[in-house]
Amino acid sequence: MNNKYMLTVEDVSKTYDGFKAITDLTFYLFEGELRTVIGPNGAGKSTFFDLITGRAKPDKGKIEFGFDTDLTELNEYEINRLGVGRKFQTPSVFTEHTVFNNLVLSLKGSRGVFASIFKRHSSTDRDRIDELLKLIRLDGKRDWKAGQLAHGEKQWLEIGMLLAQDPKILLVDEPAAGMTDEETHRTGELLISLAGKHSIIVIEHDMTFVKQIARDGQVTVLHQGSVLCEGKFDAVQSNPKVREVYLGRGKSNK
Amino acid sequence: MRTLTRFFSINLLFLATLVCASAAQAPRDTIIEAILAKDKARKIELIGSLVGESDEAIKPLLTAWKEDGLFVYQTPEGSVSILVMLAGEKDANDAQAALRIDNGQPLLDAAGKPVHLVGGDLTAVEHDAELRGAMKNVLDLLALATPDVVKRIQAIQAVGFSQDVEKIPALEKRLALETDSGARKSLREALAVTRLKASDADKLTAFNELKDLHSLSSYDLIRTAMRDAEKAGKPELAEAGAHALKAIDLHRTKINFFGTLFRGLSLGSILLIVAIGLAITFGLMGVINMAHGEMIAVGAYTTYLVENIFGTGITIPFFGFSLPIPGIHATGWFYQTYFMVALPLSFLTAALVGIALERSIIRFLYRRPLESLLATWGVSLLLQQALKLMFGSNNVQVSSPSYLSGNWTIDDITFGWNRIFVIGFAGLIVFGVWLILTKTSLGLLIRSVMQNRNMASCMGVRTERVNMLTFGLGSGLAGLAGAFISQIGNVGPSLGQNYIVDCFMTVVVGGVGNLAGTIYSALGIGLVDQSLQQILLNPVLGKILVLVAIILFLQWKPSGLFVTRSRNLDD
Amino acid sequence: MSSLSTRHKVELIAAGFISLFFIVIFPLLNAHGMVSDFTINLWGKYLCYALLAISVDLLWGYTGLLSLGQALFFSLGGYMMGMYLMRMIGDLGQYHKPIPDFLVFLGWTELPKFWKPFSSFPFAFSLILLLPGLLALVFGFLAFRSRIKGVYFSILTQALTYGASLMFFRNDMLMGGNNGFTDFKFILGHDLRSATTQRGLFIVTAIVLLLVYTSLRLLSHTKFGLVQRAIRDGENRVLFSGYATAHFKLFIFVIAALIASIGGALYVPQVGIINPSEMTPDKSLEAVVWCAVGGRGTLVGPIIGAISINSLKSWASRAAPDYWLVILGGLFVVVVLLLPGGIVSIPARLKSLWQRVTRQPSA
Amino acid sequence: MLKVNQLMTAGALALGALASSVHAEDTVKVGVLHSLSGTMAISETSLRDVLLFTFDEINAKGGVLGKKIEPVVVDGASNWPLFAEKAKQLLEQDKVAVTFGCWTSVSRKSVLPVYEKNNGLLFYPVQYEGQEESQNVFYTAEAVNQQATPAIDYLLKQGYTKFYLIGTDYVYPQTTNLVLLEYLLSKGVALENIGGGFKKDDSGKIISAGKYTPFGHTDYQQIVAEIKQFSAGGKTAVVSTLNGDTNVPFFKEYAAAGLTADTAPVVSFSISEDEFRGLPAKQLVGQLGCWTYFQSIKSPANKAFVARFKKWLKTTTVPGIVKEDRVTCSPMVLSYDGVYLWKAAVEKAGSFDVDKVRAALKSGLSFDGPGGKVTTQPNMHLTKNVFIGETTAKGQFKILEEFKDVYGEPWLLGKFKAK
Repeated sequence: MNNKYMLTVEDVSKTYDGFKAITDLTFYLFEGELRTVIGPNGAGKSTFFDLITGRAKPDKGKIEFGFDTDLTELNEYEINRLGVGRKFQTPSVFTEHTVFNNLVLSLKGSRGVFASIFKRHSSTDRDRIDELLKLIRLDGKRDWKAGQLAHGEKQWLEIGMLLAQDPKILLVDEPAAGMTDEETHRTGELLISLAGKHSIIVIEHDMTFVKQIARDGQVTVLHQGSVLCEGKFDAVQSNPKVREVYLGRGKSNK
Repeated sequence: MRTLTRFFSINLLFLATLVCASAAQAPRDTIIEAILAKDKARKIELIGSLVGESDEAIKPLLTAWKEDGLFVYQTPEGSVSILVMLAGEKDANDAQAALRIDNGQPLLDAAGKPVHLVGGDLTAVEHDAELRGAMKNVLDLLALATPDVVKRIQAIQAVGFSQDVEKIPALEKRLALETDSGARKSLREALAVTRLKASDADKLTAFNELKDLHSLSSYDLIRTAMRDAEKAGKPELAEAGAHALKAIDLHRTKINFFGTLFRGLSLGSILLIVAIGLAITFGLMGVINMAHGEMIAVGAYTTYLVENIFGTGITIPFFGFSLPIPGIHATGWFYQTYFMVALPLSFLTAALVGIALERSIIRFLYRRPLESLLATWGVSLLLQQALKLMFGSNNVQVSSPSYLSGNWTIDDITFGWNRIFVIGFAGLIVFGVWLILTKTSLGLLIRSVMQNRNMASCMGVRTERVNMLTFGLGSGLAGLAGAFISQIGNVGPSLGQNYIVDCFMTVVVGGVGNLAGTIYSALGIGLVDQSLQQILLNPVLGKILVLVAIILFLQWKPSGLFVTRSRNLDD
Repeated sequence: MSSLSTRHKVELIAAGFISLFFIVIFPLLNAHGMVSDFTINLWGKYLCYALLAISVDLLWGYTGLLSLGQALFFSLGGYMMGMYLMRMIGDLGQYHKPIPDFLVFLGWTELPKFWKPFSSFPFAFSLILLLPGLLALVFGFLAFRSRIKGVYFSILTQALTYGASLMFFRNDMLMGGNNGFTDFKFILGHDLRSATTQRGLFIVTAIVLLLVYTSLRLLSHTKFGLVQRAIRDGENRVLFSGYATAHFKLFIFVIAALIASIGGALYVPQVGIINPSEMTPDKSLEAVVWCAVGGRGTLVGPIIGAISINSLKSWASRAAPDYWLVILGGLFVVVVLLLPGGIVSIPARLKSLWQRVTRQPSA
Repeated sequence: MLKVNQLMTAGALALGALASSVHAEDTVKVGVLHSLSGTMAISETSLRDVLLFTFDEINAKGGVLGKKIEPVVVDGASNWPLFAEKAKQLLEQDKVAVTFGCWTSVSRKSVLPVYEKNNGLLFYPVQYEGQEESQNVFYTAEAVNQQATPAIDYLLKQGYTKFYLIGTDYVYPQTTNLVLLEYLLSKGVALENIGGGFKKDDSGKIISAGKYTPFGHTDYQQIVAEIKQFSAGGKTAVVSTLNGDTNVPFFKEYAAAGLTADTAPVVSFSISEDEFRGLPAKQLVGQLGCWTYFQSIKSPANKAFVARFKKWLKTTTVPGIVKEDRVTCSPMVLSYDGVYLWKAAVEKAGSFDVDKVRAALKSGLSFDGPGGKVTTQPNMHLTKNVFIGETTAKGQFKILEEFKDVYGEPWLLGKFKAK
């Protein structure tokens, strides 16, 4: 794997009314890498994503996209337009819209007000959407309201929306939650297949899933808002500190 | 006419028999003669003749006359009419003891029993502005010596501003005797003002005196005196006058400054009182209660009802048919306490209405704040109309108890008792709410439910009940506000509409879900508003500027002074 | 659900028929005395209200922004038109002076500068669009930039319109104070009192309404429409999909302001008066009621709501004056609690209505 | 959805078209156009009541030209466009012979074009600013010179030297105060002794005099403080054109500041016995009022009128009428007079035709009303007696002074030249 930084996070801190969510976090993501982030509840995983996607602004530290683009200066939609896509922990889709329209909205392309009024979506767009629908196995339900889908299907739809944006970085927050083992496995397959073309950060609790997607890639363990340790899955798993802070509890609440 | 002539005979008779005939006519008889005299000039002359008399009968009689307290009484046989004065406590059917004017003795009927009469049934002795003027003059000079300081001071001022040089000796005599500092001050003022009409030497001293006293009230008189001096070509005199005026202007700015502070504080307290209920229903519960104003109205009307029950009772045209409520005919101090009874009652009534509202409508809308806005607006229309149908569309009178209708004046700055009362009570209410929310188990429940309804219910809190009580509390506070509004404003079906926008402004500026914020914003808005009024001398512009300021403020702090993560308001 | 497009086709056809009725048949009947001038004038007024209701719905029903300031834009449009109409009175006023009466008894002898250009219709018309548009742009920009939403937005817009009404109530604003503008005589050279002029105004109103309706209907089918409704259902998600929601909201806010303003401009010559009480917060709330009762989030809803409630009002204020407020208020509570979808949702609800009454409506 | 849409339209249509009901031969339709709901209902409902009473009284005596009066009562709902709509309805749908109604100037202004267009006739009973003389409105109302200027005369006679002008910010107070300013100056009162502040235009000409507060204003602290300072010393009277609602907070503040009728009396032009029902009368004792009628007038005609009205209230079955502790006041009596004047005019003209009736009215008809004799003028106004009264604890007025047969002059601005 080449050494081109896709995302640079250097000693970033964030506190919410006194509570230290992130402290001096430093984190690098290489182009095409699939990184798995694990950590107990309240380790600051979601805040970490919030900071990257501009939902929250860090108190200190720098967050850069590629080499030079300072993300802390930008807001949500600008960051997204740079090519940072995010899948939320709880599936968030446009419940009142049809599956098809959910994808239309996410499709890569101009996001301007007037464009959205006058630009019709081309046949290539349609093909792309059909392709995605097949991929996420919702082509049968293209005209359903997203709100009517089952939890797992929503997860898939959101992944589909993420892919539709064709982002450079995918931030995936607990994709497997609420999925059957079979679905979970397929999700894993999908993410792996995406790695390389995209740089991906996956937050996950489910260890089997983590094992599946991490393979020989890096796994980062967050604890109390900063990196506890980083390394290959087995190394991390055997790390006593990790066992203490994470797996112990991880088991108990799984 | 015939009765009048008969009077004369009767009275002459009295003169002959009852009154031990003295050469000079006794004041009582002078008054009787004045009453009976046909042409106004004569009346005034007679009244004027009383000046200097020190008979203790003069004061009560003239005062009674001025205030419709003297009556012509026809004896049952109708044969004779007697002048009487009604005095003493009113009894159950409004009757009072009748005293004969001629001798001050109780009027006895044939059986020799004292007669009780109802003022309403008798013809009162007429009087008009000019007569009252004459009487006032008499009373003033009497009053220079009245034991009651306040009355004395009023009297002194009255005498002073008549600028009647003849009265200087009287005033000086009084000043020599006077011990009370306040009275001395106004005596000096009165003297000085009067001296403005006297010799130049006097004028000069007067100017300096008034300068030291920085007496507002004599401003115009000084100015005229000064101009006269200019005209008369007496520059040094005119200059002294100018100095006096400058001193007074300075004094005035001081008054305005502190006055504005006080007024701002009191307006702020009112905003606080009306808004704190909303700060709970809207701020904590996230219910946009457009009917909050009507809760205030409910409280005000409760006060109105209580007042009437303490008084003569009231009949409510209850949706067509009349519903009579008897009164307990309280009088004097007992009557005055009605307000203290009204306070808790208005809280309760409004709280009950609020709870009813919560049970019937609000509870379905906790997750739809915007729709709660619409529904409660509908409710506010309903309540307004209900009030109209019950109490009529007119405003109703709520008279302030005496302890709320006076004022203290410290160095010419007026502090209305009702205002001070409101400020004090605002403090109490805030304290009470703070106690409830922090020190009681209900408060704990409330806060937990407001932070996370689901969580709380999972932990076995009966959220339904807590919601109900919280909303009740909020509405009750609104009702309490109504009780105060009834003391300073008008009570009508659409009372609430005058306050609702201000309420929301206050809460929003303070930061939804944060009571402390509401307090600061209320006082802040109050002060800003009053200062703007003082500066612009234009209430409308002031109000508009306040609104603009609020809008801009929210640009700068979109969620108010104090940000609180509230379940309902951010997604 | 599934057959969206067909449903809309039906709706469009229906709209076509109805507008045909309003634009052609109704006026014809009036011309031949089968519909009284009073009725057609009344309906002209209703259609203006319908425009106001649509502007509310565009924001609330489609974008989730409950604006309590639409009455302000409505009145501003009205005032701009009013100023033109005041100029057209010429010297036929009570004083027979060349300037509006209220200026005369405020002691003015000649026209204030800002009044002068209003003798030209094109100028007045452009201001009908510019002024409310600009106000909406500035206010919207400030509000949306600082991400004021939900209740805050409602209350802020309420403050805006309240402040404006206070301002217009002031006589030294030189906009007629509490009396506002009345006693109009001519519009574009036509006598406002003649039946034909009123009929003309009615037709124009109907056409404008049709245009607004169709263009909004089309808009709602574009991607813009999708984004709009997406913002209503989950603004953050839209942000994270790369849309600058603030721009979209601003655009909608301005459009809505323009629609309201045009409605107001058509309203004034038909009712013959505009005064500040038209821009008080509760007027806005009333418009919200129309929209809610008719059925928000649809385009026919507000129209139906505006027309039905106002004809109800016209009737009640004569038949049951004491109970009008009760009817309005009650109606409102009932709709919010039992019929969130409004009148248009009745057919869909009829079956399940009874269950809804017995069971708590879910959020 | 389509169905509903058409259905609603049809329904609404029906409602809208719900037009003129059958016109019975032996009755004449008469419009009553007042606000029975909304903010103005406070004042206007009593006018509706007294009008219905008058109609019953006339019908009992055989009606007008042998026709019974059939009242058509509509609600303006304090909503000015609705006033215009209702006026149209009365004239175009119900074809009423005459309308009695309106309180606020704005409501009158909003219906005026309608009456002029349809050549209708409106009787307007409430004190107003003048500056208007429509051929389709008969103003039984007090003109400024039948209320404000007499009051000033009285105050000057009582030796008051300083005057503070305060009012609600709308046309009536603004105009009245401008007239009063001119009047006071013409009486030699110095500008510095007229309080409340002035607004000047570029040329330095005063275009607004006095202090103005918005409708429903609740906070009078600052203003009262200002008055207190202004009134200190000199003999000061406050001339108030504050409208109904705002008087309560004003007077409560006034009393709380220790100002009384003795120190600085307030003469109010918008407080009649009816408004008093909502005011703290005890705090207002001695304050002045000026109208062309007071309930306390001791004439037999008035005593009888009040008795009849109260009797009617007890017996009437009209819904929504408050029966308890009702009073009579000038606007009510002027409505009453209006009806009888119209009757007289109709009978003189021998027809209900508006033009004929107007001609009859202009010819100078007289009617002995509760307030004494009133006579119609060619300028569609009314000559009547003016009374100054001071308020008593019972919420009534004690009459201090009477000006007989004052001619109603609507055009007063610029009439009085400063000395």
